[in-house]
Parts: sequence; structure tokens; C-alpha cells
Amino acid sequence: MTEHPTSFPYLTCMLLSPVVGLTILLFLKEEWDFLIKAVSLVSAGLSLALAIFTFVAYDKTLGGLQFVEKYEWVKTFGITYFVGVEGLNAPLLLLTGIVIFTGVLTMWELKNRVKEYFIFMLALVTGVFGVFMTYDMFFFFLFYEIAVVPMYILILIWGSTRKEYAAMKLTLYLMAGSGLIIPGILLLYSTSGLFTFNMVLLHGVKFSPWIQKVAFVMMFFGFGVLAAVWPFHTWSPVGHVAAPTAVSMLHAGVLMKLGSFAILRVAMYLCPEGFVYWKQLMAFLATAGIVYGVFVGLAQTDLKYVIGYSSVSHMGIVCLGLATGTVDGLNGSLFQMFAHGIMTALFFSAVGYIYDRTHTRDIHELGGLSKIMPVASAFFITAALCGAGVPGMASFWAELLVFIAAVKVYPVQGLLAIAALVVGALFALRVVQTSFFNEPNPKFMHFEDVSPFLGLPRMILIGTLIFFGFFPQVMVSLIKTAVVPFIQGM
Amino acid sequence: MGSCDPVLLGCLLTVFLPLSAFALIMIFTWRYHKLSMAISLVASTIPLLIAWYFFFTLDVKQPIIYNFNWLVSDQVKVPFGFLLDPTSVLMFVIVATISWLVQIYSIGYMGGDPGFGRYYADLSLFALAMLGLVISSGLLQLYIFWELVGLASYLLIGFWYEKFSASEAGKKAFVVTRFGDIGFFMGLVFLTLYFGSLDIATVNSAALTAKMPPWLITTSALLIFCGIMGKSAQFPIHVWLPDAMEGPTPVSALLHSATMVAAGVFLLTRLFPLFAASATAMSVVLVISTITLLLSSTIGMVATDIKQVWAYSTVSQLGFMAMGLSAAGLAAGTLFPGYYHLTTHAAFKALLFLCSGVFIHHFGTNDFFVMATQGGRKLLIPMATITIAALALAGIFPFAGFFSKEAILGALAHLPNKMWLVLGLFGAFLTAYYAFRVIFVMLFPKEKYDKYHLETDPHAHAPAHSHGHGPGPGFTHDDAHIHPDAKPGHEHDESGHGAGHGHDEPHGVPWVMSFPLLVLAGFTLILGFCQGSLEKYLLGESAPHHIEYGLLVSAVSCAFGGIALAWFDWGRRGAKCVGFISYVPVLENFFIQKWYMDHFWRWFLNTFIYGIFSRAFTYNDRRVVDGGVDAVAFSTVGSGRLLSFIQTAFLQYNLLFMVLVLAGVGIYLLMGR
Amino acid sequence: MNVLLFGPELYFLGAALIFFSLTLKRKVQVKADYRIALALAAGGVAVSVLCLFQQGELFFKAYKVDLFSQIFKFALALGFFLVITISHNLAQIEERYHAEFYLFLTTTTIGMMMLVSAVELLTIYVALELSSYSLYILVPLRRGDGIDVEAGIKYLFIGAVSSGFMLFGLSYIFGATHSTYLTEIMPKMAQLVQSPIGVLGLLFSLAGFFFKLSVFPFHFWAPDVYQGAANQVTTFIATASKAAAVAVLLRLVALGSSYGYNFTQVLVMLSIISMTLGNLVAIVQKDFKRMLAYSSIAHAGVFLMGVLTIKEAGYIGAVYYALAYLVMNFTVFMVLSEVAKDGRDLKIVELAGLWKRSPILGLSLILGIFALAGVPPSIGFTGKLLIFTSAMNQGYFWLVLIGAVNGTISLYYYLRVVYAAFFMDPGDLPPVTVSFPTRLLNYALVAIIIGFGVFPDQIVRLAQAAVKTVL
Amino acid sequence: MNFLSGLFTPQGVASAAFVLVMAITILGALIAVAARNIFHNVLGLALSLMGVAGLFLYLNSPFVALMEILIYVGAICIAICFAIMLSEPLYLPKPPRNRLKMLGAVAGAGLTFVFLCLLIRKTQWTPAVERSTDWSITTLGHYLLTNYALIFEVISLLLLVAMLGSIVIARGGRGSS
Amino acid sequence: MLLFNQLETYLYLAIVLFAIGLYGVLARRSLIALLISVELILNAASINFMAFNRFLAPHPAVGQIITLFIMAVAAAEAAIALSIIVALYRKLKTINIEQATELRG
Repeated sequence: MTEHPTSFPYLTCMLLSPVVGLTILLFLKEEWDFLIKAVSLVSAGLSLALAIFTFVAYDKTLGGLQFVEKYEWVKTFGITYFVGVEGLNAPLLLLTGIVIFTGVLTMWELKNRVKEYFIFMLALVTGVFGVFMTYDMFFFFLFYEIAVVPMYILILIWGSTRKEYAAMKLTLYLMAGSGLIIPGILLLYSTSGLFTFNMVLLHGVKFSPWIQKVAFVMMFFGFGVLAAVWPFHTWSPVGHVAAPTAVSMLHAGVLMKLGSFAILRVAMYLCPEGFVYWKQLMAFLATAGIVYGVFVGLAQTDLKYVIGYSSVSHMGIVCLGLATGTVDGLNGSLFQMFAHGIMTALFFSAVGYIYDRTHTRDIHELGGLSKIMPVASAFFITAALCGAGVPGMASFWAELLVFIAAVKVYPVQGLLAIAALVVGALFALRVVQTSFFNEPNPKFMHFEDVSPFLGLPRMILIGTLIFFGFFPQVMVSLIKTAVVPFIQGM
Repeated sequence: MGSCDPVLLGCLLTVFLPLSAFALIMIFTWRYHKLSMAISLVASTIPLLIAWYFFFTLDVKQPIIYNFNWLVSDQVKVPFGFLLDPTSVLMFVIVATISWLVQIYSIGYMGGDPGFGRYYADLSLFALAMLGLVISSGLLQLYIFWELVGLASYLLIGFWYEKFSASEAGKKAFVVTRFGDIGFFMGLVFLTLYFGSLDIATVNSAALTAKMPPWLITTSALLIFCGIMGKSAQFPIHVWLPDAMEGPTPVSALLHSATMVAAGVFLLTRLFPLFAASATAMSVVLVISTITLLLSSTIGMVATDIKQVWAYSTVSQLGFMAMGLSAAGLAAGTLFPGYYHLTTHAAFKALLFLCSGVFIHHFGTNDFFVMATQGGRKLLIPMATITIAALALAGIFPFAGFFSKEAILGALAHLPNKMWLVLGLFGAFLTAYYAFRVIFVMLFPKEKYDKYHLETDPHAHAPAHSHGHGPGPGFTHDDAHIHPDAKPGHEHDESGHGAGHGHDEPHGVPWVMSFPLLVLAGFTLILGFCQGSLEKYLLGESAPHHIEYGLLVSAVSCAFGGIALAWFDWGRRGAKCVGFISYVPVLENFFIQKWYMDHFWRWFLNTFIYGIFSRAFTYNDRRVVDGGVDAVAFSTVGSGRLLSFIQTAFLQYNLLFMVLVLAGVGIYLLMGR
Repeated sequence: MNVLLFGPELYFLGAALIFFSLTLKRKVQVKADYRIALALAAGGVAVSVLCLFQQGELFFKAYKVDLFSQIFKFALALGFFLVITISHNLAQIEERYHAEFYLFLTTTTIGMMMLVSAVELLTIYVALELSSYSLYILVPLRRGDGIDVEAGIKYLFIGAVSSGFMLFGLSYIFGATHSTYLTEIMPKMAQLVQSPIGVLGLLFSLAGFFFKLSVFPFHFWAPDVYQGAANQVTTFIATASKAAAVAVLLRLVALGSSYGYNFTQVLVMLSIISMTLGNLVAIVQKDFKRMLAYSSIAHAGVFLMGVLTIKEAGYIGAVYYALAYLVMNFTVFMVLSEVAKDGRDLKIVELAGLWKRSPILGLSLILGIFALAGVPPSIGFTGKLLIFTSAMNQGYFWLVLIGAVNGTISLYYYLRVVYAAFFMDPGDLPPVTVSFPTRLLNYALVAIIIGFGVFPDQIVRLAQAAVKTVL
Repeated sequence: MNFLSGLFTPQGVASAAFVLVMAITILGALIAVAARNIFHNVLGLALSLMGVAGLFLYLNSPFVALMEILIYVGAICIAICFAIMLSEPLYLPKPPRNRLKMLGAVAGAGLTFVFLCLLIRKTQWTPAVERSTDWSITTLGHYLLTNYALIFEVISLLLLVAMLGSIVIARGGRGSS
Repeated sequence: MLLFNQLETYLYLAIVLFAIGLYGVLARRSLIALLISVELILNAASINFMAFNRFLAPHPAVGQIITLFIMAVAAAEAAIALSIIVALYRKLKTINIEQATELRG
């Protein structure tokens, strides 16, 4: 992979923007509500701006790794601070930027322990940015854990519905995944003979098949937990239900992508033979997740549970795309990571608004919300339609690519996954119908619709979905610049 | 292909105007009804002009193709383009015209509805989807617009979303058509695997299909036919269409008669060469469409909701078209008969619906018996035009339907097995019967109708009930408590919304509503005589046209037989006003229950999807998967508790433990030596 | 002779003398004593920093001053200083014993300082006993209803038996190698590969240090003593004392470098059992200190993992982690002793609502706890990862796997602390006031935990230079 | 005859005495751990330590033997006696022995015994190549003040700590009555 | 070969003493008896040192010095142990180790 150094540390700035933000927050008084939010918004906005910049400024004809920054960190152990942007992570950086920015806006009404909330949220975001941009396994894992752990507190304090259980379960589950990841990463590190954590260098090493198989499967399951690979998905609906709005947004929108991205970035990148050995299993689990997610979602009555299971299903699609190991599949998979991220963020932000008002998420207790808050409902319905795979939304393209690629490689799984779309539609529309259509619940008649200010973040998300729904090539052409060499490298 | 190519510009405008209209209305102007309407009208008028302009001036003997890259992944390439050939331009015209007329009509029909702006946004979306579908150059693009059509239809059917039956119908339409679309998509995937590209021209090129393995052609053709079945409401997944009548009537006219459902048949026409390459596929199409024809005609005979009748009529006519196309495919015929019927049907069925809409609007009921008793025939223009349309539907000379039906029957006659012809004729007979059942009831109302038709049977009355509140095999759990306070019949009361001012202002029909009726009536009259020129336009040359008199006679006699029977049963003074079918109660009930298809699907859904899969998976998720995880967690804590007993309070036990471990380690190490 | 070579020890001997004279005063002056102690402790840190880069051998080569020992002496001085900083509320030790408390704390520090520099078996033994006996005395100094003496007596007897085993092992090493100098023993040990006496003698000799580090099966004292001793004493046992033990282990285990698997398999087993047992039992603890004791048992396993590689990388990891552990464990104990101002045994639930009662302590607690759990960005994470890395480099795949899984288990009980501090309602628990110096200390600790976790290079390089002399 | 004549040679006498010393040591040890009266235990310990001192004599080190007696028998045992008198009254009835614990103790001690015996059996002890024969106490003292000077100082500190500690813990430090 | 001139004799004797001491530590109730047993263990180690010193070591002073130091350490240990025992007796009114069972789990 060619590396193009940068003259200005864009990526470091992107990474440090939330760090600086949270450091400032540390010294602000709890009472300075507006200032706290403003600082968070500015730091998130700065990250977003830089993410957009790198997304746009990435030179597709040049390809390779751009905006590279590389410093020896711990020479003795071969740790390098190595960040860069390529087609694989540029969309995800953008996604993170968008979701955190809208996430901050979404939580503008937060009253309870505002300062701490934004501190932890920004910490989490730092981790996410870090994972996406780093090419050093040490930092990768470091950021990975930074991204995971604040969730515990975020859910615990600002969550709802069995939050203690959910927070503990989520954290422990993900940490158990880390328990598999560390040995996997270290196995590669130590058997490479290079004693470096630099993934680009490690990529050049031909690991023995046995090592590859072991390391791959460990990392697949380890990261797969975060990507909610079936059957390691149960933390995700529970966690999403319990988490506060913006955290659900971040978590389902971005964090789960961390898992799938890591499978791609670390496991598949470094252990191609391991991937070939295990890909049938991957495809099977992915398909199982797709089918299973929609069927279980069909029986849920809590809006967030529904979204949670739809995430399981959609992440299955991501995983299925990865399992194909073809350019189309990977394109689709990465696109789906992006699209699903935005979509779920929209989902959760819509539900968050509704829940903040009605204090219920039971789809039967709601009902006819379209009458009461048409805009808020429109947000949810848009997300639901996107989830059902309606064209004109970004995720349609992603799913299209994945399915075509999947049928080529795994006909049976591919067709099953496609067939699950029917249930997927039923499942999305069932919720929409039950909670947004029909006669409104008189209890909720007095609630106001979304104000333009609070509508803004949701509109940004919808806009993104639709923009990439109409111009998928913007995304795919960028992704492709990295995926093609990636597949060749395997 | 310069950027200022007027044809390309036209195509682009066609697609982007409705799109922008939709976006504008949805984001900004949906609160301002008039403005939204204006935007939408502008966005549909321009495509209308473009369509007619293309139709008359553009030479499309050689297809005009524009292709741009929409998405280029590795092997998957989705071009965005336009294919203008006779097939697409004709459909373009139909769609543009009908949707424009419906938009005009809706000004009157939907006026005053609180969701007026949204309604026009949805109509624009629909126009976008349908127009894009018609002129798309590649199958994937077509599929995308196809799905958008489904979306628009979902939004429009469930337009009055606070009504349970409407939202339920919308959901049903979306899911059921999605069911077919999945097949369509799989078919496309299979085709991609073979062709690499899904360009319609490529797929249809005989040279390539000749090299394809037959099983692949058959499989993909059949899978694509699944999509057609869904969209064109073919047996056994036609069940959504009658329910779709829950939407506003103009929507029914637009979507469920003239355009959207025709999209399926259009696709069949579009891929006619591909289908024609597989006899198996075509035979399946023939069988399915015949079943559809008979099934829906028989149900149409017993329906009491005027829109239901036309809905089943639509289903049956779609079946008829598919029959025509498949017969032509099997007997080396042309796609003309089917397509021609599609064209004429679009005109007269839209007319039927729009007329019915006027009645519904006026009387606030869907039951044509009630309309009749309340003096429906006094609305002159609608009554006249609906009669014209019914005549066309029945296939009476000189109305459009006569010619197109003739053409299809001609195609059926070419089949070696004459059974198909007979069934087709039987279908025509039934069609005439049920169409005129409505007309005669409306024209010659009796004082009093058998209560049986009015109240006693909720199923015939409100189709959506059959699964919402009917004594189906089982409620779904969510249905059971969505609407605990919903009263049967309440949701059925469309007048409460659509025709909110219908009762208040019992004036005549506003011009915005009658104008489209007159235009469509005009088409119904003219189109029959355009057969030759249309055929020439479509096929390049007008095929030598033998008039088979035997066939002509039998067809006309079937139609008249149907009308006569209807007259005998319903129209004549002193008619018993009981359908002939009620002499066979078993059969009648069977028809009233719509061949139990809804029951079947409801049962299927409840049993398999909700009952078995969903429940089993959910149980598995809670107990097995999650239970397993929790068990691991609890056993960890438990083992911690167990291990904590090692730390006894007795110093010496601890010391003993320590000594034993040490000695054990020592002995273990010594053993190896 | 360069005085600086023996600087820290001399300084602390002097400090001990001053404390001794304080014990002789008739009048008890708690505040004055504390100020003196604080000043002396700060001076100790300064002196140890001053002597950081001294090198040389003393006392007929029985005593080696090198970077390795000086780093640990710095750690010990730092630990001593830190413990003194939280001794302003020595509520659980009677006021008339405060001077003695400082005295014994000083003597144990001296013992440990000698321990890390000693390269002769007898010196090691006596230094170990010096450090241990001072602690034996410190434990029952607490005011209490008996659990302090109970803890003290258990501590003493487990220690006595362990050192009995150790002495037996040392005698065999002496017999087999005819020497008590590590430099002379090292080559002779290599000749004993065929004989069991080398491995077993060494293993038995390690018993005393395993005891100090609370490695299974010598861990039994830890929960009782942690709970039974005064908070400040526990803090010292949990921080500085561990660092010293790690230092000696690093020196002694290096003797077994030629024994390969035969030797290390035992260490591997002990490491695994320590980690697992410690973590599992910690889950069910309700007393905060007792939980931390089990956590220390688990951490002993982690230390052992770095030690048993007997390679540079592992040793670097162990040194880094020892320093890290000192800081992060102290942070937690500092919070504990600040919250339990009256010196009582803190139940975990008594941390309830700490974020509200004292945000700064809440911050420190969460960082300390996460560092202990090995969550980034913290020294705990980096150290643990370095140790895991080195273990994996030596091919201990399963060990690393189990270590990593144990990390997850440990998170469970650490999170319970976080849960209590950040979520539980404080109820009628009083707010915790934090004095300005303590506040500063908190900031410093937070900065160290994060700063050196993210930028570990300096420490790693220092450790690398240090362990060169040990291996 | 051979046996008897062997017995009365100097080596014989020495051997016999050695056996006696060994017996005393072990017997004393047994008394020290097995007797139920705590004073008997102390006496047993003293006996055993005398034996050990005897062994040290056999091991060429009369000085250490003397020290053994002085420090152990003279100091430690006396200290223990004082402690006994300071603590539990002797006339209290003794609870029955805990058989399980005894069994465990036997197992633990036995296993350790077996293991150490095996270890000794399997080990080849090799003397140093060059061995000094300088057993004089002067040298010993010399060593104490040179090579082991540090420890010599440290042990004094240790003893100081022990003394202070004992005072603090057992008596109560300053200000206590 | 004479019994007292053999290294092994002393080593085995040390082991016996060690085992007896260990038994005492593990079995006795009285803390003072425990202390006595610990002294036996330390003496066993001393015997080892002395024996090695006599038969193997290059310089005979070393072992003796070690033994001397062990004695000193043992004395210190005894002092501390006894003082804690006395303190324990003050607080718990017993020196039976089986009754000091507050800390567990």
C-alpha cells in the first residue's frame, strides 16, 4: 500500500478535537449547561468538518493511504502511531463525524448530569475515530477499548429499562470479545518475526496457515461480538434499549461498525488464508443473523428492541458481504456499514424524541403518532423504509451489492438472505403501522412536534441517506479504490 | 449524447421534476395545500407534454438509449439510463396521461383533506417511480423504480393511516408485492450472473439468450414472473389488490387499475423475448393468469363494494393480459394483443374508478346498492361515462375493450389446446356479467335489496375486515390489541375523510372531477379504432389482420350473454336481484370468501411466520442464546462464590492447602525425572 | 565510596532515626509528626530521583546499585511518599502510635530498598524479613475489635511458613551452588539442568516472594490483611511492597533462565490459578479492600506472566506494570481512604454516589479502577498489553488467552465499583471534602495514569535499560 | 563382637553419641509438637534445640552450637515461657483434637517429607573444587565485619524493629499505663 | 563411612525436623505451639546450611554466618509473634487460632 504523508495533521486533529473538547469540559462547571453543550458541539463539529474534508479531499486517482502520519511510539515493542485514510475507512470516519455531530444536537435537551454525559460521549468518540484511522494494532486495540468502555457509564446513568443489567451485559460481553482479540492480535505480532504492530508491515508477512486460522477465528469472534454476529448478538438489543438516545445512535450507528470494520481491517487483512478457511462459517452465521434478526424483531413490542433486532439483521448483511471476499461484496459491506450507521442513528434519534415525550416505547401503547407529531413520525418512517430496503436510500445500494455478490459465492445463503427481506419489510411496516398509524392515543395528544432545531440533526441524517441513495457512486468509487487492492492483496 | 439533447433533457425532466416536487412538498410545503398541489401539477404536466411529444414526433424504430453510470462496483454495474422504444414510449404516454388526469381529478376529490399536501407529494413520488420504471434502460434500474412504485403505493394506500384497515392494507400491499419482488430480484441476480449486465437490450437479444442454458432462462424468467405476479396481482398473491381499495379512490384509479398493476404486465412485455425463450415459463404464466382471470371474475360477481368489483375486475383483466402475452409467447405471436389490452384497459378502468369515485364522493358509501337506492343515476355525467366504461370492459363494439379483447382471444385461439380459448371466453362472459351487474343495479334501482348483500356478510362488505376483525383462523397478537376500541364498519367509513364535504355540499360534480371522466371516456371510444396504428407503432408493421369471424361471434355472444344474464338477474323489472350463483350456495359462499385466499395467507402468516418462526426464534433468543450467555455469567459468579470457600477463616486449613500445593508441585516435578 | 550510591537507604535510615526520636517524645503531636513525615517522604522521593542513575557495587558485591534497583527504589520512595500523603487521617491508628507508624513504615521501606538492591541470598533474606516484620507490626497497630490482630497473626504465620520454605530452598541452592552470590549462582545453576535440585531449590526460594506478591498458593493472607489492617497500611502493602516483590522475583527468576519449560510450567500454572482464583473470588466480595486484595492476587498472576518469560520484553513489561500498578492501585486506595475518613473498612456500596459527593475522587476512582481492569487509555492497559505481548512472544498462547479472559472477569467486579460510585444513590451518605493538596494529588495521579498510558515510551526505555543488568 | 569393638573405638563412641544427639533432636521436636501441655512443648523445643546444637558440634562449629544454645534455648524459649504466662491460663480444659485437621496436617507434613526425601535421593551433591579449611572464629568474625557487614547492620535494625514492635503491640507504647 | 560424616544424614534429619515442624504448624491450636513449630522449621534450615557448609561449601565461614543470622531473625520473629499473640489474647481472650475466625471468604 502506498503511503502519502500529509503536510498537516488532519487526522490527529480529528482525533484530538473530542479529546480537547472533553478536557475543556472537565474544567467547566456543571451549571454552565449551554457552554458545555456548545463546547461539545464545536468539538464534534470540528471532527465532522475534518471528516468531510478527508472524505472529499481523498485523491481517488492516487489511491493508497493518504493523510498518513507515522511516528515511532514505543520502539522496543514496535508500536507506531500510524494513521491514514483510504477508501475503507474514509466513509466510516465520515459516518462517525455525522453521527456524533447529530448525536450532540439530539441530546441538546439533556438535563441530567450534562457535563459528565458529554465527557464520556466525547471519550467514546475519540475511540471510534481512533479505531477507524489507525493502522497500528496496538492503537487499534487501545481505541477499540476506549470506544467500548464508556458505554457502561453512559448506559448506566442516562439509560432506561433494565439498564444495570444491560450495561453490565454489554460491557462484559464486549470485553469478553476483547479477551479473544488480544491473543489473536498478539499471536500475529509474535509469530510475524517482525515484532511490530504496524498492520501494513504485518500484511507483508506470510503467516503459517495454522496461525492464520487460529488468529482469524479468534479475531472474528472477538470483533464479531461487537458486530453482533449471530449468536453473539444478544447484548445488542438489550443494550440499545437501555441506552440513552445519542448513545444508541452512536452505538448502533458507529460502534457496531467497529466490529465489522475490525474483522475486515485486522482479521481478513492479516489472515487471508484464515479467512478462506472460515468464510463458510462466516457466511452461515451472517445469514443466520439476517434471517433470525427479522423473525425475532417481528415479535418485539418495544420500538428499540425492534430496531435492535433490525440491526442484528443488517449487521448480518454487512458480515455476509465480508464473507463473500469479492470486490462487490466488500463494497456493499462497507457501504452498508455507512448506510446502516446513518439509518440506525436516524431510527434511534426519532425514537429518542418520541420516548422523551411519551415515556413509552411500547408499539401498542403508541399509535397514530403521525397525527400528533408528523415530523417526528416521518423521521422514523423514513428510517423504517430505509431499513426495509426501499430504493432511493443509501442502504438499498449496499444491500443490492451484497446480495448479488453473495448469491454468486454462496447461492443458498444469498437467496435465503434475500428472502428475509420480505420478512424485513413486514417487520418494519408492522411497527410503523402499529405505532404511527391508526387512531392516535389520546394520552399523547398534547405533545408537540419536533422543533426545527431538534429536527436539524434528523434532517442531516435523512439528507445523508438520500444523498447517497441517489449518488451511490460517490461512495462506491471511493470505497473501491481501497477494496480492489485489498482483494488483490488477499 | 450532448447535454443539450432535447430527448435526453425530456427524459431527465420526466424523472427529476416529480422527484423535486416530492422533495419540495415533503420537506417544505406540505403544510400549504394549494402550493403543494400547484407544484405537483406542474411536475406532472410537463412529463405529460413530453410524453405526447415523444409519442408523436420521436422516431423510435431504432431504440434510443442513454446510459450513465449510476453505480459501478466491480462486476455489478448499475447504469442509469433511458430506453425509448415503442414499448416504453407508449407506456410512458399512458402513465403520464393517467397520472395527470388523476391529479386533476384529485383536486376535487381530495379537496379539504388535512393531508392534501402530502397526498400530492405521494402522487409525485408515484409519478416519478412509474415514469422512471417505464423508460429505464436497465433491469436493475427498473427494479429500483419498481420498488419505488411499491413504496408510493404503500404511502398512498395507507394515506388515511389513522384508519386501521387502510394502514393494514398499505402494509399488506407492500409486503405482498415485496414477496414477489424478492423473486424478481433473485431472477435479476441470476441474470447478472450470466450476463454481467442487466441492460434490457442485452437481456432481450436473441443471440445471447440462445446461448443461455435453458434451465437458467426458465428459472430467471419464472423468478422475474414472481415480481410480475406481485405487482400485477396474479394468483396466488393477488390478495393485496382488493384491499388496496382502502386508499382514496383516485389512487385506486391511478395505481390499481391503470399504472402500477400494469407495471407487471409492462415488465412482461418488456422482457417478452426472454420469456418467449422459455416455453415452460410461458406455460406457467398462462396457467397462473388463467386461474387469476377466473378467480377474480367469480369474486367480482358477488362483491357489493363498487371498488371491490372494479378491483377484482382489474385482477381479472390483468390475468387476461398475461394470458394474451403468454399465449402469444407460446404460439410465436407478438406482444401486441396483451399490450393493446393494457392500453385500453388503462383508459376504461381508470374511467370506471374515477366514476365510482364520484359516486363514493357523493354518497359517502362504497356499496353500490346503497348508491343505487339513493339515486345514483341522477349524476348524469358519471353515470354515462361509467356505462361506457362498463361496455368497454365487457367488450362491446365499438368500445376499446372490444378490440383488445378480440386481439387476445385471437392469440389464445392460436394455441393448440383450445381449452385456453374456452376459458378466456368464459372469463369474458363473467366479466360482462359482473360489470353489468353494477351498471344495472345503478341504473334500475329497486326499492329494496336483499339484506343479505347489504349487511349480513361483513366479508363481502369490507374486505379488510376479513383479517382485521373477521373470524379468521386466528388473530395475530399485534392485531389483537392494536385497536381494542375499533368498531367494525367504522374504519370502512371512507366518507369521513375523503369526502368530508360530500354530505355538506350536495351539488353537482365539480368540473375538475368530470373533466377527466370525459377525457377518459373519449379515449375509451377512440382507442379501439387506433388498433392498427398502435400495432404499427409498436411492432413496426401492422401484421396481416385476419378477422376470424367464428371467434368474433363467440366473443361477442359471450359478452352479450353476460350482459343478458345480468339483465335477467338485476336489471329487468321484477328481477330477483339475486345473482345466479346464489342458486349454488356453496359456490357463492366460496366466492364471497374470495376463494379463501385471504384466509389462507392469514393462516400462513399466523402459523408459519408469527407462530412458528418468529415465536421459535424469539424463544430461542431469550432462552437458549441469551440464556446461555447469562448462564455463563451466573456460573462465573457461582464459581467465584464456590472458590471463596477456599479462603476459610481457619489459618491452618489455608496453610495446609499451601503446603499440599507446594508438595504436590514438588512431587510432580520430580516424577518427570 | 560515593555516598549517593547508598543515598536512598541512608536517607531513609536517617528518617527512621528521626521517627525513632519522635517516638520518644512524651507529648503526642499528630499534626507536627505528620508534617515532618511528609517533608521527609518528599525528601525521600527527591533523593531517590537524585540517585536514579547511580551505578556500582557495595559491601563486597553483596549489594548492587544499578538502574534497575534505583528505579524500584524510586518506586518505593514514591510509594512511601504517597502513603504518607494519605496519612493525614490516620484515624484507625491511635494517635500515640503515629510516630511508630511512620517509623515502621520507614523501616519496611528500607528493607524493601535493600531487597531490590541485594544480590546475595542472605542479604535478600534478611532484607525481606526486615520489610516483612515491620509490616507484621503495622497490621495489628490498628484500633479494632480483634480483626487487626487476627489479620496480623495470620499474616505472620503464613509469612513465617513461607519464609521457612524459602529458607529451605535457599539452603539447597547454597548446597548445590556453594555460593550465596547471585552472580556466582547464575552460571552454576545452568550446570544443574539435569538435577532436580536446581529447579526445586529455586522454586522454594521464590516462596517468600510469592508470599509478598500474594501469588497462589501463598495468597491466603492477602484478603484478611487487606481488610484487617489500617487503610494506610493496606495501601502500602498493596503498592510499594508489590513493587519490591516484583523486583526480587525478576532477579531470582532470572536464575532459572536455563531451565526452560521445566521451571516455567510451574510459574505458568501459578500465574493462571492466581489470576483466575483472584478474579473469581473478587466477584463475590462486598468489602472494598477485600475485593482489592483478590484483585491483587489476580494481578500477581499478571506480574508472574511477565516474569516467567525470563526475556527482556517480559521483564520490561513487568517493571512497567509494577510502576503502573503502584500508581493505579494507590489511586484507588487513596480514594478509599479519603472516603473512609474515619478509617473504617469501606463496603463497596458505601462508595455510592461518589460522583456527587466528590467529583474529583469519582474521576480518580474510575480511572484507577479502569486502569486496574486494563482499560485504556491508562498505564494499566499498556502495562498489561506489554506483558501479554511478551508472553505471547515466548509462545504462551493459552496463558495469554486465559489472561485476556480473566481481564473480562475482572471487569465485572471493577464495574461494580464504578456502578456504586457513579450510579447508586448516595442516600444520606455525607459529601466528601477534599483538601487542596489532595486535589492536586488527584490531578497528578490522573495525569500520570493517562499520560504514561498513552505515552509509555520513556518508561519503557528506562525499563529496558534497567532490565539489561538483571538478565 | 565386631559391633561392640567398633562401638568402643573413638569413631564408635562418636557415632553412638551422634545417634543419641539425633534421637534427642527428633524426640525433642516430637515433644514440642505433640505434647498437649504447652510447657512440655517448650521444653521439647529446648531439648530439640540442644540436639541441634549437638549436631552443630558434629558439623565442626562449636561457636554456632554455643550460639544456638544461648539464643534459642536461652532467649527464645524463655521468651516463649513468658508469653505463655502472659496469655492463656493452663488450667483451662482442652477441647478434643480435631481429627480431620490432624489428618490433614499429617498428610501435608508427610507429603512434604516424602517429596524432600525424594529430592535428596535424586540429587548428586558435589563439593566445591577448592575448599578452605579455615574454621577459626576469627575468620568468621572477619567475615561478619567485611562481607556481611551490611547484614550485620541490618539485623541490628531488624532486632530494633522487633523490640520496638513488641513493645508497641504488646504493651501499648507511649502514654499507656 | 560414618553416619555423622555423611551429608545425607544431616539432610534427612533436617527434613524430619522440617516435617515435624510443619506438622506442628498445621495441627496445633495454640499459637505459641505454632511459634514453636516454626522455630523447628527454621532450625531444620539451619541444619541444612551447616551441613552444606561442612561438606560442600568452599568457605566454611559462610554457612555458620547464615545460621547465626537465622537465629537472630528467629529471635526477632519470636519477639514479634509473641507480642502479637499477647495482643491477640488481650483482644480475643484466647490464643487458640481456631477461634480467630472473623476474616473469611
